[in-house]
Amino acid sequence: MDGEQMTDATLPKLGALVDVPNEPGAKKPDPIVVGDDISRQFGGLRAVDVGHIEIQRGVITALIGPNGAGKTTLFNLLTGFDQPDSGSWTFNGQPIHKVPAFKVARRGMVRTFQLTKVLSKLSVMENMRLGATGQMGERWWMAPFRFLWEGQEREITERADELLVRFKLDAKKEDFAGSLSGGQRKLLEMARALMVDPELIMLDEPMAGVNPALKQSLLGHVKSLRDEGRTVLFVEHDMDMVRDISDWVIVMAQGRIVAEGTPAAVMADQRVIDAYLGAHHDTDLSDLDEAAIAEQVMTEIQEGE
Amino acid sequence: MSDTDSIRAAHQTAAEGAVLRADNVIAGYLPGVNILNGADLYCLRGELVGIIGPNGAGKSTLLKAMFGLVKVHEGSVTLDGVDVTNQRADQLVSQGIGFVPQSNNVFPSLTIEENLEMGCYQDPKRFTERFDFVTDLFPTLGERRKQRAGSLSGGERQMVAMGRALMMNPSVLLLDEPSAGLSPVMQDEVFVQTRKINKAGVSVVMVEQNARRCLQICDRGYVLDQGRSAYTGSGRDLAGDPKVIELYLGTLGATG
Amino acid sequence: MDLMDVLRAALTQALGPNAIVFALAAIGLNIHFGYTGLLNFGQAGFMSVAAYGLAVTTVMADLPFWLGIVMSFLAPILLAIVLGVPTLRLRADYLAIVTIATAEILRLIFGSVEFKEQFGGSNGITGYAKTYKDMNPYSGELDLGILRFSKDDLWSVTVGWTLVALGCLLVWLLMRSPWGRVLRSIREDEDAVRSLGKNVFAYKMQALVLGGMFGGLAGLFLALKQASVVPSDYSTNITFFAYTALLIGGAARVLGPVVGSIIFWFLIAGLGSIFNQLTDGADPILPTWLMTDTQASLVRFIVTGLGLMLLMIYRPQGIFGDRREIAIDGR
Amino acid sequence: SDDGDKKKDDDKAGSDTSSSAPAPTGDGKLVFGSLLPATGSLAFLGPPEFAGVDLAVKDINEAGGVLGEDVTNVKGDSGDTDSGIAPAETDQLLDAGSDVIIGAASSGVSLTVIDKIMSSGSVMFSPANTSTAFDEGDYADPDNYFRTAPSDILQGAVLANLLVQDGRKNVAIMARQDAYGETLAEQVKANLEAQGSEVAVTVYYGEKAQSFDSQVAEVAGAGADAVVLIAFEETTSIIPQLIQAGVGPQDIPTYFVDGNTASYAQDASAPLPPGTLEGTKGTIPGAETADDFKARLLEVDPDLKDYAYSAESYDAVIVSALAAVEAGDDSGDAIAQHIVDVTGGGTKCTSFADCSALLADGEDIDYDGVSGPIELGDTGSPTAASIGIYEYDKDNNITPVDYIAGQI
Amino acid sequence: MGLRWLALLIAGFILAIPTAAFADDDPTPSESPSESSSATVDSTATPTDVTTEEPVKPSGPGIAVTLVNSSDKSKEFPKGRPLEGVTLTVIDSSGAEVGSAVTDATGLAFIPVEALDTYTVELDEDTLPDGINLNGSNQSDPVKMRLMAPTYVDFPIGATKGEKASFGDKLAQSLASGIKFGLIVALAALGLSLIFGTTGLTNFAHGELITLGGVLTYTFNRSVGLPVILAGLVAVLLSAGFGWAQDKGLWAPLRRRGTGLIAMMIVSIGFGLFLRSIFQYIYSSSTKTLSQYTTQGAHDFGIIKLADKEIAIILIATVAIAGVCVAMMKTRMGKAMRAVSDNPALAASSGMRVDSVISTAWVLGTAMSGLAGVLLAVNSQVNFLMGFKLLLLVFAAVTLGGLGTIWGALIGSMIIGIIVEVGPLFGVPSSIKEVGALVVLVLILLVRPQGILGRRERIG
Ligand SMILES: Nc1ncnc2c1ncn2[C@@H]1O[C@H](COP(=O)(O)OP(=O)(O)OP(=O)(O)O)[C@@H](O)[C@H]1O
Ligand SMILES: Nc1ncnc2c1ncn2[C@@H]1O[C@H](COP(=O)(O)OP(=O)(O)OP(=O)(O)O)[C@@H](O)[C@H]1O
Ligand SMILES: [Mg+2]
Ligand SMILES: [Mg+2]
Repeated sequence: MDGEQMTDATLPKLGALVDVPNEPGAKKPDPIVVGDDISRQFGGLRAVDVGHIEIQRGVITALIGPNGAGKTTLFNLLTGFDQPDSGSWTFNGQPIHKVPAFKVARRGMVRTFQLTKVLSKLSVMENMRLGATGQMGERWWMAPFRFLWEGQEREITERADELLVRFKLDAKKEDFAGSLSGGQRKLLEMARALMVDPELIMLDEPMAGVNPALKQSLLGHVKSLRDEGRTVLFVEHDMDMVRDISDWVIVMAQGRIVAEGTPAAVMADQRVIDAYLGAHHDTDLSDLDEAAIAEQVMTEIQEGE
Repeated sequence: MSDTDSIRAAHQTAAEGAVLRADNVIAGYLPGVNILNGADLYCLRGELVGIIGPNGAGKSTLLKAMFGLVKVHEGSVTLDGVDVTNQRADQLVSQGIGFVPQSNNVFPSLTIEENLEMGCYQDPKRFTERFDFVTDLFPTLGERRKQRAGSLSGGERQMVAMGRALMMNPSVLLLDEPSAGLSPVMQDEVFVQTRKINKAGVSVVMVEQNARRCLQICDRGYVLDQGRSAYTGSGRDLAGDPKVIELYLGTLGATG
Repeated sequence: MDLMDVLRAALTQALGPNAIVFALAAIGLNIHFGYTGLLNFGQAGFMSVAAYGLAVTTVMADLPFWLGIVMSFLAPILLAIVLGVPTLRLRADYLAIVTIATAEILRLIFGSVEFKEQFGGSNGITGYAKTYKDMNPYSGELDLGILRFSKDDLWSVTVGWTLVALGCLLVWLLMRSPWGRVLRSIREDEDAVRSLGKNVFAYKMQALVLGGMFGGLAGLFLALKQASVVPSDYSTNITFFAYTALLIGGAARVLGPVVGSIIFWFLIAGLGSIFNQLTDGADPILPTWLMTDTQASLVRFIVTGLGLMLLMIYRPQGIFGDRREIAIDGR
Repeated sequence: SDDGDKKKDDDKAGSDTSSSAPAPTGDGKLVFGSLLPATGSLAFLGPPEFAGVDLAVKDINEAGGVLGEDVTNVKGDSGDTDSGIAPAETDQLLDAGSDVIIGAASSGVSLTVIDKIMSSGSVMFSPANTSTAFDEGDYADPDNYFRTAPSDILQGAVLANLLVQDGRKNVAIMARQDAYGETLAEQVKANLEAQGSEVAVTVYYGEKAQSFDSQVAEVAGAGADAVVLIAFEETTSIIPQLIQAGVGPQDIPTYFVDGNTASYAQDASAPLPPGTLEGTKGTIPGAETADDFKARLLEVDPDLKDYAYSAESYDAVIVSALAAVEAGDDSGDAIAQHIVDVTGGGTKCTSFADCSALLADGEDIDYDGVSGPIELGDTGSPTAASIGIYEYDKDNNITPVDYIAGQI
Repeated sequence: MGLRWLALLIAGFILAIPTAAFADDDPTPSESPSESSSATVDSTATPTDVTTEEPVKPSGPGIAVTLVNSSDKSKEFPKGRPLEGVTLTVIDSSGAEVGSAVTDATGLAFIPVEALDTYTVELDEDTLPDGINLNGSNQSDPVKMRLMAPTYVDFPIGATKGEKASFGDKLAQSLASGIKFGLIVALAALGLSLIFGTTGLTNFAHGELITLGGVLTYTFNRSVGLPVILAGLVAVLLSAGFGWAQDKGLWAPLRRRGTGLIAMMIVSIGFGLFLRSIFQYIYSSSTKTLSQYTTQGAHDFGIIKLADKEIAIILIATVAIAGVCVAMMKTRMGKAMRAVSDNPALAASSGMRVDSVISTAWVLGTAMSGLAGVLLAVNSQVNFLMGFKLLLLVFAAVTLGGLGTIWGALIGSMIIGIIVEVGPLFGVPSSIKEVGALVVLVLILLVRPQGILGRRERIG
């Protein structure tokens, strides 16, 4: 799908997806990930129960769904951090459902964590450098000889510097990552994943807790990833962002995929609105009748007595 | 300089009689590195105050400083006119302040029920009554009451954290990004409920990155940057201020 | 009281073979715990297999000395692998208990009557160190007034400090490299490292083997300088003391373990000597109702225990450590 | 002290002659270092040993010292093998110019320092090592290691003989698993079997064992007609458990060894109820610790409760001093060459004053000490010794019944 | 807390009964001495007895043989009867005869020898009385003579072996010991687990807290003169006080400084060394005995034998453990402890006084360990290392069950206790019987890395 470059990067890149039906488990023309019958149970709870899933290559796919729908668990399964009760999936046509997590990442499928995992006692810069793959200095037999990896290290540092500027973390470069604020950790988590230079990047609520202004500027970066030919799969509860950058949306609820389609189509789906978006979601809460609230409060207080 | 001084003076006059106020707070985690550089904030009785600002501005630090979890080097925190600077958190709780931290806000090895129980630790008798209220709000929590919080999804945890705060009966509630990680419908629910609680007489100070929503419901907002309050005003004013939009709110979704 | 004697006793121990044994063991622990976060409380086990590797090969199997040396290098590697394959996925505190248990199992087996034929029972094994002694190039003792080594110790000290220096150099080279960075990251959060495509298990194993080899080196050196291998030398206490030395110096610092061991032995020997003098003789300086000479030798342990507590209270990062790193600790 | 008293890489010649003394290499001052247990699990053995050394030093100096100088005594703590402090303490003792190191008590500890001491040119003289390891392998050669305690071979023989004599046909042995317990248990077992008795079971317990239940159960289940308990101070834990299991000393005749044949009377440090041990027998190497010797020990250390190895310690010091007198030299190597000589063949004498007077007259002496006749063999260990047999009365005090001399 | 007092009362009662029954001045408590032993003890014909009457006590180097019938087959020669008139010959190593003798009325024959050498003794079977047979060779093993006194050689006549206990009996008995030991370990393990479960601290000084219970009991029993039960009570109380004091004096200041857990763990290593040395300083290194219950005999309950004090130990431990477990599960404090261990800052934010919760854990934990020490002291006397020796097993127990879980500590302890005691029956050398438990620990953790009751953490 590399040949297909959109001229206007801000427009959703429907291209190949234009013919794909808006239905759960829809077949895509050029899927990078294909999964079948993936299920994971915790005690009596079926957290993930996905019949068929395909992620199109080279586009931005959003995975949305209510809390506890199984999105993170699906991420865990796909990337080898958790073992499924059943199911198989492929990445680039190769089965990876029994492959350990680090090998999945090496093949180019990298994920971030919803509850951030920064390496507290390493500096922000070291966190970034760690992300880079194929470092010669990471092999023990080369490690003692600085001249072998010096050059590569310099390149990595340059790349990290660029990313840090973009994520507004450059001022914190030499600080311990453990001293970052909640939002900064999210940012570092994402920036570090980008250092891996992955083919498919899976972001688990990357923008939760990120300042809106910064969020906006980062969306441009995510889009440019797509334009470089990378695939992005992200979980997000911010519908503005989903609407703005995703080309395709998959909706999960209670472990299953319940809807799929273009952002506009999915968000118009009444079931999605009911279960996920809520009636108010496009209204200004300050417009809600204050009197109504007050009334409600009154009745509740009365009920309580 | 005189400009900021006069603003501060005006702020201080307005703060008279506030239920919770922080004056010129200087605080930090490590010796020699101050995160808050003279932050001011007040919250009148029954008011809902929102704080927004860039990442790393010191919003969480300000809440923690007011709640006695970060040491205040200079300045003062007063509750109902009484100086409570650097008081132990549990003492503040018994004086009626409730706090929901931004991260690590559940007890992972306790079940949901036990987590909520901890919410009314100082007043266990109210448990059943409040528990019903919270599970009404977040039905998932009721269904999974025996599940350990450590195995919950991100959003479910957030519900537990919020629920724990709702178990208390505080007169002042400090919320650090209560909506983060929640689905849109739940986010709205949290905002509406916060407003409701507030209407019922609880003063609320809330930090949010869902800035637009936050400014929509709050009576007054602060924009915190680099450890001090950069702008204050009513929610609507701030949401409309082009400077604030450019620097802190962005345009995404503004027109949608 | 002769302060000169005290100083000499303290210095000679601080720079002597005992400090070297601890320094080597603590360098290994530094790699395990300081850098990688592997809470290995079984360093004594690595020491014992190396020592027994040498002794069993040369004495029980009657093979050449050099083959014994080779064996004592291979044994800790083998132990690291055998121990690591199943246990490296354990959480830090579980790993601590399993390693203690393993070291104790080894020590008990080495000392048991049932395996006396193979390991010499609790008497241990002697009679393998001749080749090492014969290589001694020195013909006399070293006496600098405040420092005195016998001919044998002088040879051991030369060999030992050379090993320590080489070890430190290696650790320094490794830990400033990306490889060292991966280890330190694993210490912080394994899953994060895994998600970035690093084979956490392999790195942990490498760290376990490398640190275990230093432990083995400590055991080998102990066996050579002492010329006897006795199972009770390898009890958990020695691991505890090596940790003490490491933390005195400061974990995750290249020279931390070395400086820590020197200080540890300086204190132990110095205190021993002071209190010995205070209670010695027919009319001791300290009255006997307060302290007998038997009790005097306990005082250094009391003081060591106290000292360790005070050090951790007032300087939890050790001599070299970074205060900021400690402050980050999340709990 | 200075460095002149250590003769280095000089192969020792035969150790038997006292002829043509070479020029003295010592510094003229004979210094004893005692490397005995003050801390650790063997610390209970320390006090009598320290007292023995102190008393001997006192006697020597009262008799005019060695080579015209008073001898001195430096104390060190051997700890146990666990604490690992013995090597460091040894360094200190050597530093202090010790020509003879008295110690260590435990065979295990001795093994950790023997090479260090021998190669420093000092003498290592243990009052209490009973392991056979010191007569084997590397240490079989005449060298700088000596001991006054007879190796376990003799005690094993005496104890086994006592059992056979008492008509015990099926014996259970419970022993501490360490250098001491293992060898002694093996010796007893070998002798018992050779002499026609059977050994029902031999159980060992670890030095650090916390519970003895399973060992006791094994002894109780063996159907033995006698129990041999080879233990140190943990005896006070084991005996009650044996009683619980129905195989206490009053149920089945019990035999002790030198490690635990001590007083358990009400005024002892670890008393057992009166009557518990009545009739139990035990063996301790060494001739009778004469009452006046005990009295003199008490002068040195009034708190002394036990006397185990005090005589051996005393003799180790006296023998070394006599050897120095005979050599006319206080260096360790010189002393080592004369030690065997002063203990055998010649005019018998029994005190330092007498012996040194004889030596001054140019006579060859044969020192017989408080611990027995003391004839050291080529390996530096006693070739003859006597073992005392003791029996407990109803107050748990021991009284000697017999002394049996034997050759090793 | 209330439950423990109850436990102590019950136990005190139980201990008090046997005190009256077997006063300590009665040192022969065993009710049923085994057959074989009584035979030997009661035998009127033991050689030692006889020689005191007979003037012909052999002396000097030589071989002595005493022949006594141990078989009960023959009516004419009852068991224990000396055999007279049997000829014995001593042969030296070259095969030459040294001498021979005939047994006298006491069954004794003595053949003096000149040199201390190796000899063999031969019994002339023809001279044995009719109906009496040798159980084995009529020639002894070569005997190396070392003594300047008679060397005795024995020829077995009739059965010599006593009855061995059956495997089932042994198993039952070791199970009982294992349960008793396991319960003591469990008390200590619960104490450790409480402290770990509240503070996250792996307390390497915990062994000394056990010892503390023991040495305090000893002090109040021997030095102050209280009865053991009272002394034990005081010891538990003082242990609790010590727990409070050490938290206030050491751990609380460390927490206030924000000291990390690892640093605290090292502090505990130092603290342990410190306490251990202090104990040795004060109490010296010998094993001390309590004044009561030291030599209490056992009752025979069919397949197992237990002394009253053992029953009391089992009961007290069970009651105390049950009390603590219930309290931990049911009370607010129990949950507060887990909450504090999860997240102290959040616990404070919920209105808990973190310091007092932790303090409670220390008080309770140290008291439990102290109680373990008291029971251990009653069971196997007092030594300054008694707790330190137990520490590894306590750790193993806590880990095996799953760190920080109360039930886990309990289950782990029982497994450890039983394996330690039963292991030797299944081939674990008894000198290293702890190895069995440690190996099981390692094996179980391989299958369940989080311990038996531990839970896995969620990722992501
Ligand atoms: N280890 C576990 N043990 C028990 N239940 C679990 C575990 N992990 C996840 N669950 C449950 O599985 C369900 C799916 O969780 P998951 O984290 O995948 O949700 P999510 O879609 O990512 O939700 P959110 O948007 O809130 O992050 C949740 O209800 C959660 O409680
Ligand atoms: N534990 C800590 N130690 C040291 N510095 C810290 C610590 N926590 C936060 N900081 C620093 O303090 C500053 C403010 O952090 P704070 O958490 O208050 O930010 P915030 O405004 O809440 O940001 P966000 O919106 O991302 O949560 C940041 O620069 C951060 O790096
Ligand atoms: Mg999620
Ligand atoms: Mg924040």
